Amino acid sequence: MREVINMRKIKVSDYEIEDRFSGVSKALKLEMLKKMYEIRYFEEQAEQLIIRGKIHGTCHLYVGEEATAVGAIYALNKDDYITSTHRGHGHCIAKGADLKLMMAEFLGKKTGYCKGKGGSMHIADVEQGNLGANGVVGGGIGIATGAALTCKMKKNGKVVICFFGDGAVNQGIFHESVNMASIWRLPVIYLCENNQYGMSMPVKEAFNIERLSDRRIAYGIDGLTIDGNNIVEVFNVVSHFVERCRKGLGPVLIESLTYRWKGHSKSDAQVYRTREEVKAWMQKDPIERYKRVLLGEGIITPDDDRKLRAEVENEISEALKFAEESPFPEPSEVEEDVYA
Amino acid sequence: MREVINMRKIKVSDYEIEDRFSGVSKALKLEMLKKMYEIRYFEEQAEQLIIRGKIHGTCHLYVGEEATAVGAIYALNKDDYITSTHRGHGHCIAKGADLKLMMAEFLGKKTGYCKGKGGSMHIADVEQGNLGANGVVGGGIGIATGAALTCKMKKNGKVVICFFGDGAVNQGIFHESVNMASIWRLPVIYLCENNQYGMSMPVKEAFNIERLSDRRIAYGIDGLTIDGNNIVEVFNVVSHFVERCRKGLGPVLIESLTYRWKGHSKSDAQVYRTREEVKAWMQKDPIERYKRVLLGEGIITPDDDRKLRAEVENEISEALKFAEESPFPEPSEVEEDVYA
Amino acid sequence: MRKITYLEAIREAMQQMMREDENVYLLGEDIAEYGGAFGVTVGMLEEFGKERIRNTPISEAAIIGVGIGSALTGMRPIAEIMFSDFMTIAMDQIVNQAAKIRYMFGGKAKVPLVIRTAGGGGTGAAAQHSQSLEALFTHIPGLKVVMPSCPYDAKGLLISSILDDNPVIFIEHKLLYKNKKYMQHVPEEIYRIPLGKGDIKREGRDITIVATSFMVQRSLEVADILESEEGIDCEVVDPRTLRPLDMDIIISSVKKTGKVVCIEEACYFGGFMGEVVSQIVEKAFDYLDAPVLRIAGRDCPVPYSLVLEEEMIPSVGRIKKGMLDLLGRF
Amino acid sequence: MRKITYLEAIREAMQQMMREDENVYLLGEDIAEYGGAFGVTVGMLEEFGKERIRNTPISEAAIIGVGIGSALTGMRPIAEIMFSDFMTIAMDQIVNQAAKIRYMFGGKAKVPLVIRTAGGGGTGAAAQHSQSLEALFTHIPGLKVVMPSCPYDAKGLLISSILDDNPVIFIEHKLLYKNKKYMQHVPEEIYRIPLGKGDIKREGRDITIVATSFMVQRSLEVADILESEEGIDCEVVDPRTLRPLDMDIIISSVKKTGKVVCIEEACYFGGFMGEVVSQIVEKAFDYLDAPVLRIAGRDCPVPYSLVLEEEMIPSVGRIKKGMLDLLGRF
Ligand SMILES: Cc1ncc(C[n+]2csc(CCOP(=O)(O)OP(=O)(O)O)c2C)c(N)n1
Ligand SMILES: Cc1ncc(C[n+]2csc(CCOP(=O)(O)OP(=O)(O)O)c2C)c(N)n1
Ligand SMILES: [Mg+2]
Ligand SMILES: [Mg+2]
Repeated sequence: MREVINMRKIKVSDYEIEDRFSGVSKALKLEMLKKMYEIRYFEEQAEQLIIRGKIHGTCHLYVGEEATAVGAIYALNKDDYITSTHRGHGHCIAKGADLKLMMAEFLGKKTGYCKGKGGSMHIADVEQGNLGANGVVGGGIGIATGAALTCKMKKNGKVVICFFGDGAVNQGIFHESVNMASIWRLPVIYLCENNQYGMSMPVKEAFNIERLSDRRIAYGIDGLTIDGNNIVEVFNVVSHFVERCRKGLGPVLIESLTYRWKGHSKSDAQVYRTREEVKAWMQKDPIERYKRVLLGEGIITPDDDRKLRAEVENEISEALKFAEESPFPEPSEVEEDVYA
Repeated sequence: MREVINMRKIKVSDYEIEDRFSGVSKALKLEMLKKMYEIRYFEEQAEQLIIRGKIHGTCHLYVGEEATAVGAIYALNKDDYITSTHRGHGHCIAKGADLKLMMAEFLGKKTGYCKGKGGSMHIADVEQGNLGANGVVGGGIGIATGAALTCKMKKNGKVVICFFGDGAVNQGIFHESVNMASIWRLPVIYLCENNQYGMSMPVKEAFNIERLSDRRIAYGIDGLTIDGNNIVEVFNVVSHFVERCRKGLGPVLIESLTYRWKGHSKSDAQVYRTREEVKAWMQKDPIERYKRVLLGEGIITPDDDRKLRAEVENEISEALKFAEESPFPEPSEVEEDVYA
Repeated sequence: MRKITYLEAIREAMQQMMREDENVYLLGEDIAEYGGAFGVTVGMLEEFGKERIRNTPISEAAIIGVGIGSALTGMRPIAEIMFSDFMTIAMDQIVNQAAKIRYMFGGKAKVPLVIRTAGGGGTGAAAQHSQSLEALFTHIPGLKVVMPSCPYDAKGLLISSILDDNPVIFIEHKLLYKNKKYMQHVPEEIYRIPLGKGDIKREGRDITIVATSFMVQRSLEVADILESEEGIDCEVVDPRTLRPLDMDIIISSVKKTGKVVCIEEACYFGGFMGEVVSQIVEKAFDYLDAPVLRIAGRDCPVPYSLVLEEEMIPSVGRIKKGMLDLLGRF
Repeated sequence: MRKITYLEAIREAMQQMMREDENVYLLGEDIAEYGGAFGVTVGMLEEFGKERIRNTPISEAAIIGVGIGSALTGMRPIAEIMFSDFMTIAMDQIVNQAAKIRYMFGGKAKVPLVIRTAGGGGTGAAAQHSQSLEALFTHIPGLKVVMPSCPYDAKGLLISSILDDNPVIFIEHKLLYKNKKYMQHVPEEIYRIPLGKGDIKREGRDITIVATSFMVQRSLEVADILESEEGIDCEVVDPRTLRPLDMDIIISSVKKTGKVVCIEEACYFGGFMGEVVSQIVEKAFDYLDAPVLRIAGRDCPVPYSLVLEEEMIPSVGRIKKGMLDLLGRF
C-alpha cells in the first residue's frame, strides 16, 4: 500500500482525493503508458484481423477508453481481482495478460488463454486475478460481488474492481449486487465505463439522470463521476477508494466518462452517432493526454515515446506470430473442460 | 377527476400536496372505512380457516396495512389498473372485488375468481382493473409497467398503481421496470408497502438507506415516504400523483410505512421480532385512526360504526357460506384454461 | 416471382401486421435506428415511429415484463430478445408470469405476446451467444414455441404468432437470416401457417428425418447427398412449431418408413428431441424397425474456435455418418 | 439405530461439512433466524454465526451471482433458492455463468457451488410455488442435477455435492422434508454417495419403474399395492442424480424386465423422462417388450385447488392404472 501522509489533495466531484499519482515511481508511470499503447495496438491489430476476415466471430474494441482500464487497474495490487466485459481486451492487458496468449485465444488457437474455447468475449486469467470477460451485459457484476465476499470472509485484504458499461447499469443484476455489497460492506469498486452508448442506445435515452454515479444514493454508498480519459484522475480516485475498501469501508460506484472510437462490434454502421461527435472525442485521446503529462514532468522524451511505441508494436507482431503459428484445438477436445 | 382549485395544501415530505380528502363526499369517506373493515374481517376469517386446517395452501394476511390499499386505490378511478402481491387480499378488496368470489377462490372452489386454479396468491379481476396478485416477489412490477405503457400508447388516460413490498425493492425487475417507466414517462405509481420486514428480513438489514423512496433519485423520478397507516395522507399523496400521471408527468415512487400484525404466512414463529414491537404498531391501528378522523368530522357516530361492522361481518359470513356451499372444480378441468 | 430472405420475410410479417392492427408494436434493444443486431427491423422506425418501434435499455426481464403487462391490457407486443441466450435473464417473466397468467386467473385473461429471439450457433460467438435453448420453453405449459426453417414458414408462422392470444416464443436462426441460398418465394399478401402444423420438407420412402430450424436445411442437404450417393430416399419432416407439436405428421411418416432420425442443434442430453422420440415410441412402437437415432449438439457449451464449433454442432458429415450407421443396423 | 427425516439429513450434511471446511458457507433468503422457509437451516445460525449463515435480501440473481464469484475465488458456497420456481430469476447466472465458466475459460477455473432448492407440489401453493423444473437444468452442460428421494440419499448426495468442484443443482422435495413416514436410518458420520450413481430402491422381476424424487416414494407405494393385489413384482430404479445420469443401472433393469414405466412429477411434455426413454430406446431397443410408458404431471401449471392439484400430479391411483394398462398390452 502506498504512503498517504502529507499527500497533496485534489478535489474530484465532492471528494477530497489524495494525489497519489505524484508519488508513483517513474518506472510505473512509464509502464502505464506502455500498457495504454499495448491496448491501443492490440485493438488495432484485432480490427485488422476482423477486417481481413481472419476471425470467426466478433469482438468489441476498447480504443479510446485506455485510460480507464489502465488507471484503475494500476491502483490495484497484482493479486487483487477484476471482472471484465464483452469489451474486455483493455482490462485484460492492463491486468498483466500475456499478449501472445490473448492473441492466440482471439484466433481460436489451442495455445490461447482458454484453449480456443472462449474467444475474445471470454478471456480470463483467474490465476492472475482476472475473473474473466463476459458476453452477457452485466454478467460480471454478481461474480465481482461474490469475489469481494470471498475477500471479506477470508480476510485476505484483497479488493475487486468490477468493470461494466453504461448499458449494464440498467440490468437487474447491477441493482441486486450493488445493494448486497452495500449491506455487507464488501471491498468492491463498481466501475462503470460510460462510453456514451450501449450499442446504439445513447445514455441520455436509457437514463433519466445526468450522472449515473448518482445511483449510489439508492444503495447508500460512495460514488462519483470522473473523467475517464484522464488516467491521472482515474488512478487517483480509484486508489483512494481501493484503500477505503481495504479498510472495510465498503463499496463505491464510480462512473468513468469516456468514449469508444470504433463501432460497437464487427458490423456497426454507426447510424446512431455523428462523425463530428466521434472526431471531437478523438481530440481527447487519453494516450496523447497522458503523454503530455509525462513529457511535462520530464519523465519521457519524444524519442523515448517513439521507442516505446516501436517496442509495443513489436510485441504485438510477436504475439500475432505466436498466435498464427499455434495449432488449432483438436475436434476431439470439444467435450473436454465441461466438468472439473 | 376531482376539482383541485383553491384546495388547502399540506406538506408531506418535500412536497406540497392538495388536501383532496377534505373535498371527498361523506359517502365515499364512509365507503373507505367500510373497505378497511372488509379487509380486516376477511383476513381474520381467512386466518381462522387456516388455523382450522380448512385451507390446502397458505396465505399472507394484510391486517394492519389496510390504510395503504384503501387510501391508494380510492385515489383511482374505477377503470384504472392495479397490480398486487402475494399479500394481495387487501388490494383486491379495495379495488372492489366480490368477497364471495374471493372467498370461494381461497377455498379452491369452482365459483372463485380463478375457478379454483389460482388461490389466494393469484386472485385477479382483469375486467375490473386488478391485474392480479403475484406469488413471485416483485412479479407484478414489470406487468404494471407494461399496463402503464398500454395506457400511454392508447392514450386512454388511465393510471396504474403497482403495489409491492419492501422486499421487492431489491429485486432486479424493480430496477429495470422503474427505469423504463421513467425514461418513457409512464403513468404508474410504484407503491412500496414497507411493512418493516420481507418475511424475516428487517428492512434495516436489507437496505443501507433510511428511506426506500430515496431510490427515486436513481431513476430521476418523484418520490417520497408517507405514513401508510394514515389513510388520509395516503389518499392525498396518491391522488396528487395520480393526477400528475394522468397529465403525462411520469411515474413516482411512494414508500408507505406500515406494519403487518400477523406472521408472514401460515407457519411463522416470528422469532425475528418482539411482541413489544408488534404491540406498539397495533397501537397505531389504521382503522381506529381513521375512525377517529370520521368521528371528529362528525361523519359517523359510534353507533354507525357498530352497524357498519355488523354489516361487514355479515357480508363475510355470506361470502363464507357461498364459498363453502360452492362445488369444487372437476378433476377433468385441470388441463383447461392453459391456452386461449 | 420474387424471392426474399428469411430476415425479409420476418420483417414483412411484422410490417404488415403493424399496418393491420395498431395494437401491434415492437420493443427491444437496438431495434430502432440500429435496426436490430441482425438487421431484422431495419427501416421499421422510419415507417412506424419510435412509439411503436420502441428501443429499450438493456433490461431483458423488464422487456418481457412490460410486454406481458401491455399484452394483458390490450396491446399485442412483439418483444425482441437479441440472443436467445438472454431469454434466461427474463426467465421468471416468461415461465412464471407470461405462461401461467391465463391459467392462474382461471382463463379470464390472455397474454398475446410474441417473443422473437435469435438462436443457434455457427457464428463464432461462443458459449453465451450461440445456444439453442428451445427445450427450456417447450416444457412450459402456456407457451407456444415456434422455430421456422425457411422464409415462407417464417412469414406465415410469425403472422399466426402475432394473431395468437397466447405467449409465443419465436426462435429464429442466425444462419438463415441473410443467406441467399435459403431465399424463397414468399407471397406478398398476409397469410397464416397454423401453429401446431408440421410440414414435409421433402418426401421420401426410406427413412424419416425429424429436424428443427437450421437443421432442417442441413437435413435437406444430407438427403440430397444420400439420394445421389447411396440411393437412399429420405423424408424430411419439419414440425415448425415445437409446442403445440404436430405428432400426427411425424407418426404418419414413421409408419411409412419405419426408421427415424431426430436432428437438432441443441445439446444432446435433455434436448427437445427426447420428447419426439418418446412420443414416437409411445405411438408407433410397432412400426419401428430400429431404435430411433438422435443427432444433436455435443454435450458442451458452444465453443469459440471454428474447428471446435463445427464439431459441436451437427454437420452434414456427422449427420450423414450417423444415418448410414443407423441404416447399417437394419 | 436413530432415524431422521429428510430435512434433518440435509441439515446434518451441511453442518458436518461446515465443521470440516471453513470455506463452506450458506447464503439465501430467511435462512438465519427464520431457519429457512421449510426449517432446513434451523439452529445453524447459532452454531455458525451470521457470516457463514448469510441472510440475503430477496435478490435471487445476485444470490447465485455472488455464489459463483465466491466459488470462483476459493469458497464453497451453498446457495438456497427458497422455491425452485425462483431459480428462473437466476437463470442467466445458472445457465450462462455458473455452468459455462469452466468451459469458456478452457478448464482453468472451477465453480464449486451448490444450489439447494425446494421443488414439487402437493402443498396447495399453486402455479408459482410448486413446479418441478429439473428439465431446465438437466439440459445444460456444466451443471450437475441431484434429486434425492429419501434421507439416506439426501445426506450422502449433499455431501458429495458440496465436495464436488462443479455447480450442482440440488432439488429437494417439500413433501419429503418432515414426513415421519419417510424417516430412515442415516449414519451419523460423513459419507458420500457418488453423483452419477443410481440406486435400486426395490428389486423386482416383472417391470422396471424409473422415478425421481418424491415419485420414487409414490412408486414404492404402487409397487407394494401391485405386488399384493396383482402379484406384479416391480423394480424401482432411482437415478438420484439426473445429470450425470446412471443409464447403466436403468439399462440393466430394463434388460431384466423388458418393460419400463418412467414416472416424474414434472409436466409431461418435454420433461426429463424424455431423455430416459430415448436412451432406453437407443441402448436397449431389442430388449423392450412394449413401448416405454411415461407417467407425469399434467400439461398445465400446478393448480391451487386440492382436487385439481391431485389430478395434476401423478397419484398412486393414476400410476397404478397406467401400469396396469401397460401390462395389459403385453
Ligand atoms: C444481456 C445482454 N443483452 C444484450 C447484449 C447485446 N449487447 C452486447 S454489448 C451491448 C451494449 C453494451 O453496452 P455497454 O454496457 O454500455 O458497454 P459498451 O459496449 O458500451 O462497452 C449489447 C446490447 C448482451 N451481450 N447481453
Ligand atoms: C422471488 C421470490 N423470492 C422469494 C419468495 C418467498 N417470499 C414470499 S413473500 C416474501 C417476503 C416478501 O417481503 P415483502 O416484499 O416486503 O412483502 P411482505 O410479505 O412484507 O408484504 C418472500 C421472501 C417469493 N415468493 N418470491
Ligand atoms: Mg457503453
Ligand atoms: Mg415487507
